[in-house]
Amino acid sequence: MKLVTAVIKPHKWEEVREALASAGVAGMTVTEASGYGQQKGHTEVYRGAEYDVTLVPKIRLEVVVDAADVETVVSTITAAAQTGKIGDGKVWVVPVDSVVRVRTGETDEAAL
Amino acid sequence: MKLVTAVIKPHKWEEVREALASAGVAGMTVTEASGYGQQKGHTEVYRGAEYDVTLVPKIRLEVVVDAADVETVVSTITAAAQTGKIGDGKVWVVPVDSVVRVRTGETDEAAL
Amino acid sequence: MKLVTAVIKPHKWEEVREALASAGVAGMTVTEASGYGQQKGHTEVYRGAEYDVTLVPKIRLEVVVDAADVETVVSTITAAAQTGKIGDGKVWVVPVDSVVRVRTGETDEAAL
Amino acid sequence: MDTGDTAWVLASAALVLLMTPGLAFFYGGMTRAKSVLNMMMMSFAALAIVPVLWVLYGYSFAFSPGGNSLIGGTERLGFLNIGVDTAYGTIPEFVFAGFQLMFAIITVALISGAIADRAKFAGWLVFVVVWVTVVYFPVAHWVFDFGGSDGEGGGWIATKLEAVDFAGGTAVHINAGAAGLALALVLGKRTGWKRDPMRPHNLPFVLLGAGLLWFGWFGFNAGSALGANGLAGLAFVNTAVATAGAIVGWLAYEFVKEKKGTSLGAASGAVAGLVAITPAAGALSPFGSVILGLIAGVVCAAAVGLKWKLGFDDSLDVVGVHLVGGLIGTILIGFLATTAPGGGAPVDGLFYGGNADLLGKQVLAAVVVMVFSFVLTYIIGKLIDMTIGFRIDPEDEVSGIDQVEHLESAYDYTGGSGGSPFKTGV
Amino acid sequence: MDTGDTAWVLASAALVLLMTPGLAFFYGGMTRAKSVLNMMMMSFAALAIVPVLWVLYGYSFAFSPGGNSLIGGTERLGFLNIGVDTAYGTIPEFVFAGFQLMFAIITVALISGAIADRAKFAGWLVFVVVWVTVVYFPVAHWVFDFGGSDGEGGGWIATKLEAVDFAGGTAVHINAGAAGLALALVLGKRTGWKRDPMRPHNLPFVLLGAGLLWFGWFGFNAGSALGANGLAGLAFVNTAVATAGAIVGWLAYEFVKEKKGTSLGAASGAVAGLVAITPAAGALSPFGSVILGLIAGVVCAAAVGLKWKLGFDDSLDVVGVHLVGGLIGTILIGFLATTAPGGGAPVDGLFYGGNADLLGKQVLAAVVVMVFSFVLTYIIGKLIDMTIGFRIDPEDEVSGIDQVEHLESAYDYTGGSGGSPFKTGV
Amino acid sequence: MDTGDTAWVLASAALVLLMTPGLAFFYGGMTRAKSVLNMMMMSFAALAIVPVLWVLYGYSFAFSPGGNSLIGGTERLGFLNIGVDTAYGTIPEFVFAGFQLMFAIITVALISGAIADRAKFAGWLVFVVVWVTVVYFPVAHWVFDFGGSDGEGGGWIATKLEAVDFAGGTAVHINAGAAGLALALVLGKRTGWKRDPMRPHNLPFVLLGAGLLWFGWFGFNAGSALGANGLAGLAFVNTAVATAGAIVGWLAYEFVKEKKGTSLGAASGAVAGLVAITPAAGALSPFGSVILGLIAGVVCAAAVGLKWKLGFDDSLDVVGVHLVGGLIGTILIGFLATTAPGGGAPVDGLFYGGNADLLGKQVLAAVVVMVFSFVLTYIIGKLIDMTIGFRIDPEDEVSGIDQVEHLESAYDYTGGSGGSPFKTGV
Ligand SMILES: Nc1ncnc2c1ncn2[C@@H]1O[C@H](COP(=O)(O)OP(=O)(O)O)[C@@H](O)[C@H]1O
Ligand SMILES: Nc1ncnc2c1ncn2[C@@H]1O[C@H](COP(=O)(O)OP(=O)(O)O)[C@@H](O)[C@H]1O
Ligand SMILES: Nc1ncnc2c1ncn2[C@@H]1O[C@H](COP(=O)(O)OP(=O)(O)O)[C@@H](O)[C@H]1O
Repeated sequence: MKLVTAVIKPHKWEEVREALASAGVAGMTVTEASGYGQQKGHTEVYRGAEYDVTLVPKIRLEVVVDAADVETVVSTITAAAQTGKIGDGKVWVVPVDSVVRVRTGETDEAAL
Repeated sequence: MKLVTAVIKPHKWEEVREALASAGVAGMTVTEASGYGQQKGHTEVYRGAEYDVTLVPKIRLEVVVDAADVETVVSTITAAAQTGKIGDGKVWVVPVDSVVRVRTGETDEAAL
Repeated sequence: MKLVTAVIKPHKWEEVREALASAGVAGMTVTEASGYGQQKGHTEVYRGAEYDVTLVPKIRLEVVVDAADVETVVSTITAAAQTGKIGDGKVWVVPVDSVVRVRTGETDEAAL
Repeated sequence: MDTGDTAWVLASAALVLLMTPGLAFFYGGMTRAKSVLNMMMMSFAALAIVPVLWVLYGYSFAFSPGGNSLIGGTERLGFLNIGVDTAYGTIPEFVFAGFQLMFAIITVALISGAIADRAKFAGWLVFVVVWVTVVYFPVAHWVFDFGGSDGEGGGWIATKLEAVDFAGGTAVHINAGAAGLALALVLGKRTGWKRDPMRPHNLPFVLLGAGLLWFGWFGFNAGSALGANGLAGLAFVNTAVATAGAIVGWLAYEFVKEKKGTSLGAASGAVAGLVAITPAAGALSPFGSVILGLIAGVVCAAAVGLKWKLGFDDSLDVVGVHLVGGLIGTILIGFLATTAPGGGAPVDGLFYGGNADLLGKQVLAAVVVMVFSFVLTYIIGKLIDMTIGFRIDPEDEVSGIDQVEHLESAYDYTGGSGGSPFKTGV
Repeated sequence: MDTGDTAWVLASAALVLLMTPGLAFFYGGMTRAKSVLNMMMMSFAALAIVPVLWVLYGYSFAFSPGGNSLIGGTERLGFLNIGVDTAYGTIPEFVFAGFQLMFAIITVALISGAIADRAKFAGWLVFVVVWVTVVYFPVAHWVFDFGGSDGEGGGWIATKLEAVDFAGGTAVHINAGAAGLALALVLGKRTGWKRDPMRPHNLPFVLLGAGLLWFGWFGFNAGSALGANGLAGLAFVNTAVATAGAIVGWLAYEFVKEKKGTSLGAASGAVAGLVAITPAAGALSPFGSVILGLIAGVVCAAAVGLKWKLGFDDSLDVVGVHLVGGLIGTILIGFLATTAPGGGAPVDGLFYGGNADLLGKQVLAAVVVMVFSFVLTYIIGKLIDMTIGFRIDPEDEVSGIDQVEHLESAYDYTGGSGGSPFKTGV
Repeated sequence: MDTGDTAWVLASAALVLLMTPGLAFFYGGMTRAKSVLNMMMMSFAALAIVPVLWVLYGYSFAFSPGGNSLIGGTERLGFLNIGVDTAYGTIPEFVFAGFQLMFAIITVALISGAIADRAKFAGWLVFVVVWVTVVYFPVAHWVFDFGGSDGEGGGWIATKLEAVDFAGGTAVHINAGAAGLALALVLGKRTGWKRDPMRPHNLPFVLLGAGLLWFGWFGFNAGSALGANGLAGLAFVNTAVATAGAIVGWLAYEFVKEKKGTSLGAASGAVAGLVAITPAAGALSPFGSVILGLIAGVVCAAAVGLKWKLGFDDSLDVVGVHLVGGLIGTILIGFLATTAPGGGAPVDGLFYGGNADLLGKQVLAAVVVMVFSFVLTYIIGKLIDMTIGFRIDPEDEVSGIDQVEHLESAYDYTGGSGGSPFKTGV
């Protein structure tokens, strides 16, 4: 089992979701996040005081998948989230020891 | 050391927290999240335009625990968060190399 | 590759970001989180009904780094986030199998 | 007709209209984020339904000549027989009818706070129609219709009993408060009551609501002089200072108990003071109004805790604020009324050397309206519950009534995630 | 001069001023969180620019004596030749000029809803200056200037055609609605239209806006009687009951289609009713106003769907609510006008046994204003687009117009993260 | 007594009451989310305390006959000796007393913006009591009490110096602005000032506040004519157009510096214009008012930057907007006053061919009020700080003053997590 975490641009979320659904991924967990990186933020001004807002809004997805599906999932996300502009985000993969479905207590593959 | 991540229904958070406290878990980190899965969302209507809202609100917990306690922690969460209805959530476990307590610099078991 | 996750006090975020930048960390992902631990929350009162708010606001950082840099990154965060008071937070490290930069498809070290 | 009097009552009527959206914010801010729209929609339903009924028959049954001391006549059905030249005292009757309409709207809207988060919207719509017809229009006639020049055709409280109710302590607040209690009992407690946290989701909204209510209440009270004169001025000042006194009272109560004062307490104190001064605004001196306000603030602050002890889920404290506040105001008139400033007090109250006559009348008016409203509301509520159902599914309460009853979410601060491409229903 | 009349028109002018911030919330709540400030700023730009032009030349071209039936004279340029003793009917001319100023402000602000999220702010500033000058001031003269005692120098709709437009169904709503359509066509669709979810980010704000608009609209309509009298009272009551009727109508339409009623529907219905009753407020009976409101509610609820079919992105439904609502109100006068309450209807409409004369006039006034406004607005919009540009970059639309055009974010609930130490620009 | 005059002053008093909740939003939106309730509570504390003191002694010391040019008499202590028939000019004295009460409330509330996020609430409560007693009531007497028919018993600025202050440029704005500066110095800078981002947490609230303030300000300024007449009309128009001019001015300043205009700038410009026109509303022509507004907008936009240079944490720019704006308005009267429209200007200002006499009087009034207020406020602040303490713990500032001083959080959008089962304190 692997955990794929992807940080993407917010307006790409819908496309990524559809692409993953087509690729057979039935579930995921989404959090709002802010990204810091090469993509620069913007400047805000409040009564003459300027703020450099360094963070840019991102969507963070977590998908637990069977180890065999990691390649597909990662490349599906990458393809769907790409705009080619700085700030498209990252996808990383982490090993998972076990998964449980809370409703049934099923574990591992059966839990997905 | 292991990291247990649980995605649960929001109104179960309080019960889960209490169950974990009884099981001796003294700390955790909580984020608001949205879930996508078998549990279906709802339809919203704005001036005749219908939206399918596919995401449902979830609470996401992270607990770093001693490897020996993983079983207990996972089953405690699973038990407390269960309603038996679709959408109860998932719990997954990931290996952890090391932990530090920022305040003291203590590491690993001592950091929890 | 390793994933360093840090949970810190919100008003320390700016200092941590600067310290990491000085240490050569060019990117990270940030989420708002709530912490539960030894740091106690506060009591709120609404028309005579008292609530114990057990959660305290935290900032949660994720930084994927080269395995060789883990030590530096963890100690940089720890140093910058420390106030010496309860609730300063935790930093934990998890192994990462692979990373992709969405924009280019570059992987691993090149993706950071 | 006097243009100055007309100008002030027109302005007052607009002010009272604003109170209902103000109430929507006062109440809406106190609910959880998942039910704020439903709470606000209960107020907007009152704004939508009551004016239509008012034109059809409401105004007539409340105020038309030709009725008796229990109910108005039929001459004004459909708003017939009123022209731009028809006068009501020194103002056009259209202006009076518009002003009084706003009282009917806000009274029924006030009740909704007792049943936050759990009432079927269709049930509420039916309730508004029935309640305002069966309970409000008659009671408004009793209290606000002073009849012809000899009181002929006027309501029994106004013209027979001659209790003092300047702007609606009985007809509006005791009435709505008792109805709120009845409905809270009919619908039962919210799922998770006393277990789940049910904190206000937006306290600035509560303060906004309190501010708009206070502002509008000057129309409610000072407008009830039905003219731009010294009595309106007295009512205006009393409305300002009693409200201030009640905030002081409520916060003082909190300081004693919690060592701190809350913003919800300040907002609640303001409303408690406004409620209490409503019947008394023309009958007290400003100094007496401050005293009345202080008492209302302290007593209502204590009274909102009763529901925890007695175990009824009057969610947003309609009982503790409106019923209790209305009773305080109505009854304290018996003590604090004074003829000194030359306002509307017919005799001095007990504290100013008067006798207990006035007090007796005040208590009687209060009790009759309270019992009448409670009993009828309970029956109406039960009938709705037994027929079309008045309460939503507990699951829907947990996921949020807004989604289920209005197909909406109040907030979307992300603006990007969470919704899929829409399909238009057209 | 009459102090009572003056008092009411002063109060009314203040009420109408409040409508524009109210509109900012009505519209702002409907946008996504990333563009709420820009939406509100379009209203505030109207509040900033129009009064300055009003002093310089706007009031004069709209209302100064010495003009003809198409445009006012020049005597009032720079607000010259008005003193505190100059009268306009029974009120000081300063009061009349202040009251009418507010109409100019809100009319141009109304248009902004059609072009949410995508208009360059500099383009909007230019548009406000040009549009109010070239389109609004003349049309206001046509409709609102009744000229001297013999109608001399008055506008053609007011004094020649003698169509009934009590408070601005043509000059304000048809005018703004047609202009909104033109601008929506000039600017084109939002990036992601029909693909991305574009849900309202804050529905309580929409309800607040609707509440403030309703409140202010009493000044708009009942103030248009220009006095505190029975006609003002009739207009007041009609404004209350038609609005209520329209909420009922809109929610009924939703209940039929979706089995539920939405809060956005209630707010929209209220505004649709207010729009429709605007021209008719003095010419209908309260009963007729309820009917008018019901029709406006249902028809506008259906009309907001048209844009999906016809494919123009009138983002916040200026066409469906203001153009359609304005047409309904203006034209239904031909059917529902009645001289019975003694209001402003010169003759009875078709339903009250009148002939079709009035209907013809109403249609003519509506069509001329609509076409005039649409054509000129389209030209103005195109010119702005071809010169300084009227539309922002698509990338900026995605990241949010507030950041790009105003260097601000509307909300920061975290208060800790996300901003780096500021450097003051001083 | 005139009913029309009475109607307008009643409406105006209600409008001015609304300004304080409006201010709570204007200020509250600018704070961080963790301190919005405290900011709003400072306004509500003024709403609670000042009316009570007004009844007890405030009105008397400000306006009672029997005083001298520095302080009012004692006849009105406890609001005694006023009845519904007591007149003040053409209106009931109760109406005048209610109207003036609202000025006292808003003036002290204005000060709170200087000490956002860090003042002990108990300290603020004491401050309100002492400051309004020692500073405001006397200054109000100086400026607003014109005494008997021969000026006997009136305040020195009103009756001896005869400087022009139509609605309170000195008594309200310079007074509050100087006090704000003093308190900002007493309390010191916020923890993290110039280091942490302290962005407004809710700019729509700021715009709402600005809208409500503008609306209410028509009561403030046009109501200060104390009648419904041409002077009120002039003040109304000037209030509208100067404010518009100031928004234009502030945004123009931003466009020059940042190439964009911000919504905080628009809201701030509106308030700056309202402040500046306050003393001048009856003494300028509309054209002069536009000029005044433009100047106020530009100068205040520059002035809010001063605090960064000079290093005092006047958190929400009470100095930059109210002190500077008040000075601009008060002093420019010496240049721009004109007797042409027949308003309240006793003589022409320098630009209209007058001499420098008036200018001298304006400067003197401004300086005396500024110094008096600054010195006394500083002393009061220091005394509070040295006794019960005026500043909260730095740790509490970081975690948020709302939690610590009010035991509340302003927002809870999740509604599910974060709170444990409540225990009722009853
Ligand atoms: N080392 C990292 N660890 C975790 N997240 C990162 C890291 N670097 C970048 N990110 C995330 O990826 C996003 C995009 O990175 P950025 O450097 O801006 O552009 P790109 O990936 O196109 O080179 C960032 O906003 C941040 O959320
Ligand atoms: N593969 C997955 N990876 C990560 N989170 C998942 C995954 N599948 C489901 N989830 C999370 O678990 C929640 C519940 O899943 P769902 O399929 O709706 O019901 P159930 O777990 O009861 O079968 C989802 O809302 C989502 O947050
Ligand atoms: N076992 C844990 N797993 C994950 N996060 C934890 C754990 N324990 C504590 N935390 C996080 O660390 C934060 C600080 O912990 P706390 O016990 O309050 O103080 P300290 O770390 O100074 O001892 C908590 O608020 C929580 O977010």
